[in-house]
Amino acid sequence: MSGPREGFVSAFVVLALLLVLTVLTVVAAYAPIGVFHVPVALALAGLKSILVVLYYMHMRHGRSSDWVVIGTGLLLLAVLIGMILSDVVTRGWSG
Amino acid sequence: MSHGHKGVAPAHQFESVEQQQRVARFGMWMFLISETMIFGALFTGYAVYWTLYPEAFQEAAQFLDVTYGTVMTVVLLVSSTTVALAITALEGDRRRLAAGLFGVTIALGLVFFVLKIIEYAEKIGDGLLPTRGFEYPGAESADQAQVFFSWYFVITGTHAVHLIVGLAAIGFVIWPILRGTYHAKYFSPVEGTGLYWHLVDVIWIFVFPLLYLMGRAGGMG
Amino acid sequence: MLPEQASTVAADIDNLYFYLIAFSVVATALIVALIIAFAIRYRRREGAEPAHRDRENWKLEATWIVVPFILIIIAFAWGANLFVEVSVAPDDAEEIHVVGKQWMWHVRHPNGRREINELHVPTDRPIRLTLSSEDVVHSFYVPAFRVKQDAVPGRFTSMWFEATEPGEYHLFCAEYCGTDHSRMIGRVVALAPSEYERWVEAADDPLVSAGEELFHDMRCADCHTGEPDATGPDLFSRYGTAVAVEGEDELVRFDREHLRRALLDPGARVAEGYPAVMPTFRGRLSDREILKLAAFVEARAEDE
Amino acid sequence: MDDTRETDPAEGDAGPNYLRAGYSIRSWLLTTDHKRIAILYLVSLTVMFLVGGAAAVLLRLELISSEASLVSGDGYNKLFTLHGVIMIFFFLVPSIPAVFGNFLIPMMVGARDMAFPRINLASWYLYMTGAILGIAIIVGGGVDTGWTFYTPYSSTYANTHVILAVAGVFIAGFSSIFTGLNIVATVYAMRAPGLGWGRLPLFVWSLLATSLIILLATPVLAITLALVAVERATGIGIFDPGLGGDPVLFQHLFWFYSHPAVYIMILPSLGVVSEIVACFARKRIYGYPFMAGASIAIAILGFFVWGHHMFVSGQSVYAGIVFSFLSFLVAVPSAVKVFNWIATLHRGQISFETPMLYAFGFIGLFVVGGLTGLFTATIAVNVHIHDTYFVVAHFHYIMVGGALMGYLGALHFWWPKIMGRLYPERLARWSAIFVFLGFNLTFFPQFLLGYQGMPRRYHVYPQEFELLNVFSSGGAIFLGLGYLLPAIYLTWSLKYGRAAGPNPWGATGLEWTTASPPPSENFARTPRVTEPVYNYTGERQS
Repeated sequence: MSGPREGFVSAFVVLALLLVLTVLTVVAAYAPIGVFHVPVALALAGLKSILVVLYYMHMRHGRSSDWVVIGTGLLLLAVLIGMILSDVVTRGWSG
Repeated sequence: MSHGHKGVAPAHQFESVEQQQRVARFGMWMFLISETMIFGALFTGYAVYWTLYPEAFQEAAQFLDVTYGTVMTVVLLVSSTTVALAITALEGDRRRLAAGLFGVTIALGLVFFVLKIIEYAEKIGDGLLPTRGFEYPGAESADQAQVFFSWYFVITGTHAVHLIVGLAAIGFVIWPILRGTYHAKYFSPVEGTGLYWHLVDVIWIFVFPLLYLMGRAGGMG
Repeated sequence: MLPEQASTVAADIDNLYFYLIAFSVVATALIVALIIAFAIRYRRREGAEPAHRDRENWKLEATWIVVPFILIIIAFAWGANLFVEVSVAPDDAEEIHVVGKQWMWHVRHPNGRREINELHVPTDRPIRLTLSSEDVVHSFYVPAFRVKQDAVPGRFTSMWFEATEPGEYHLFCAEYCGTDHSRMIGRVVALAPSEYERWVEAADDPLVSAGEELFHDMRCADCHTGEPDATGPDLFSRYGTAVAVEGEDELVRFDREHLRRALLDPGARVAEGYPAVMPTFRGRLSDREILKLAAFVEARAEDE
Repeated sequence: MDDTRETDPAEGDAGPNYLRAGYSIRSWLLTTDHKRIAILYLVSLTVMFLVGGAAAVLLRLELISSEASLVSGDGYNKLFTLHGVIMIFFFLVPSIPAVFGNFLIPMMVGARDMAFPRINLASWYLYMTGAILGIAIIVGGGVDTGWTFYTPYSSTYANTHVILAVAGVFIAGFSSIFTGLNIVATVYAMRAPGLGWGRLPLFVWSLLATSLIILLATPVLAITLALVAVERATGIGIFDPGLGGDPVLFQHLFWFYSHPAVYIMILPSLGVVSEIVACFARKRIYGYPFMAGASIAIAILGFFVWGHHMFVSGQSVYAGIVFSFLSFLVAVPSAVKVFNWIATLHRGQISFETPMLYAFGFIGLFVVGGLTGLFTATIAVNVHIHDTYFVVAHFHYIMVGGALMGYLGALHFWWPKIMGRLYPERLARWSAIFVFLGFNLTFFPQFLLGYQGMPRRYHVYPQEFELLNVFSSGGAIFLGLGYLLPAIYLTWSLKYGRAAGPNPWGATGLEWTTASPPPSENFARTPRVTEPVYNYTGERQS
């Protein structure tokens, strides 16, 4: 490895963005947006995570093999949450 | 970038240091994904009970303190930044700066941990520890609210355990950095430690809105 | 090799089972025949030429992907279709409540009649069971009906069946539930509709059913099994008769008083030919409870 | 290759090898050599297998009679729990990955060691900690929840050593995560020059697929069991409905691991059989890309089907039907495997050494296990056979008929490589046949029992089931003896077996190009791969 992958300045810029997004998250929680609270909260959290992963965890320069690991993990995470919830949600549907 | 380090030899099973660092990073990512599945299971359980008991959960979530949650979030975000800065410093072979930044990280982690303890103590003092002495003002949904607090303690508790492991790991790399064991040419264990700390941060990024901020505007989906 | 087919769905499920068996037998025979044929035909011989490498053929691969896929989709669709029928009770089904508890089944009929480890049902009428559990997960299983459903604590689950043949069928707990899981068994008695009406109307003395519950709770049947080689004598056949007691020449009449003394002071009168191993129930049973037990034994003795 | 006693102990193994790298206990317990760690695993797994097997024999002896005869109800429950926990978590899950994966993966990819040798050793210590906890439970009075630890029985009602048991499983879980991580990292980054993905032996592919499951499913089991322990220890409500919880959630999380865990057990065996069939048919495995793809497909699909363990659990009807459909899909890559093996036999040069007999046995039992899997996937039939002996028979065909036959096949195939000695071939062939027959006699009657309605985990049962149970128990005694034979002759061969030489079977693959037993650094110099995989027909080099 030759030289830093990220500069000092970019770390502070990312921090600023993260803090702004945190404020947005709090504001959104109190905003009258009805059923959209959970999707909005998840979207903002997802955005923050992407910033951390790309810049702080250096995945901006990541190898495709590392992305395969992350992608497979997220896929299976979706399977776990999605399929269990699909049972819980549909339990009441039959007599 | 090497300032007079002796030649860096890879471990016996590797052909080069380059390969060794690449493998270490890859292995660390696999471990992090494993860790993520642990929290995935916890969030699944939490989501299932939200689906089963939406009103009770929404009511119970109001007992969490947004101020604590927000402050802890900011503390962790800053601590993640100091880790990122420390890695940048180490890549530039500024080892004292790196060690110092890791020191700041530890301090911030401890602040988070102390806040967590204070928060727990308050909850327990209010009778919200979800075990035999559970006292909850909303009487008719007390059982379901108890489940909410079970998951609150389990999720934040598991997160806290990871935080402690992360703090210990950082503590273990500071001295080798100063001593020069890790440097710009070879710092895989430091990078792994940093990645781990970032994961602790990412998990909290989800914990914060999903626990502390639910149902604040009244009426949620 | 099949259990009796005693419900409306039993034959349908067996037919699907036969389809799967036929499919499996053909597939296994094909595979085994090919392996044996190749093993003989292509066994290694001295001095033979090296083996050929077969040219790979995606059409062949596609064949053994697509053909099994189609055959199993038939099984899936058939099974799913039947499952909907098995899961969704007809609207006119009669509802009976069943509660599982370590280690017995409590049944309550619509008119309030209760049973333990037995379920009387009429034939030719759909019955919907609403299941729950007082402690751990149990599973209500009647092999002759080909139906099974877990009883989950904290929830109601339901199952339905329609018995077709009068008779007695096994009732098992199929979900492991602790020490006496394998003794959490009973019987389902299917009665012709007219007989069922008579049965369900028969007076149900609350004293008797309370006594039956005690009989289970105190685990009397662990020793008084009614089998010839049991540790304790059969109570129901002996009740009301004169029985022989160790060390006494006179026969003793087995009545409520004898039962009471046997419970409180079991060592005093030990039934002849049986070991003196019965523990005392002094302090564990109140007088009123002994009365309930006696009522149950008496009622059962009359039945037999 | 006949068994022979004209042995020359010195022949062929004069050079230094990993077994001679040190004789002290310390040199074994602190080793980071993947081959020595494999041996540590082999020894400890054998001990656990004997413990779990002894429990199985006791269970079958008890079931000869429909009455309680040998043990009490509680005793029986503790025995089947012990049998399940030990065989699954302390034998089958680690078996092939930890022993043969450890020994062979670095050799097959031409590396000097695993990517993370110290983590590899740590993994064995974690395994031993879990195993010792397991043994401690036996000494301390047992646990009676069944290996499935269903709540609320495990979290509230059982009064046995549940917390110790889940702690043991939890720790063993991290041991397998470390092993899986090591395998993937080694294959990913340490392949010898010229060894592209298309040249990897199928055993390597199958272990990659296995590791994928281990890495993503094991953590879910670990945290779920930890929650059971927390609920039990502190009384906070997580799964217990008495405290507001949902026991079906536990079942979801449990089977999210425990169904894929079946593929953790079977996939490595599929890889082993591919190696053996290629070697003894002297042909490249037919449809190599499909075989590699099928392993990965089984691993991925395996994550989508756990709900078929819960068709009658109170899961929604819709979820049940979706899970049923997805469960059927697993049959497709499994069928691809079987047909490609058969196509490999076609125009091969087949010989019948012991490993090949195990491979044939595996294919037969795997076919029966797989086809009866269709019965359990068929949702309406499942309602009847769920939690009966049909299911017991089905999963034993897969996990014992399949996984264990693969393990024994691997043991016989690579024993000469690992120890440098040949075992008595004729005796080994007879015991392979003996195991196959004993297995079928034990477990085939259980299919019949199950469809007749005999529930599993029954200590006493109605008289009408007795005859078939007697057959099954008789078979179990055969099977038990059949498993002891290899233990005896393999041990014998350590001292008296003929020296094997580097490649006794004439197999391809990098592990056969070095001495037997291999030197500590595996290869004298890093090998360079210039041939396609399974190049038994001597194709032109590319």
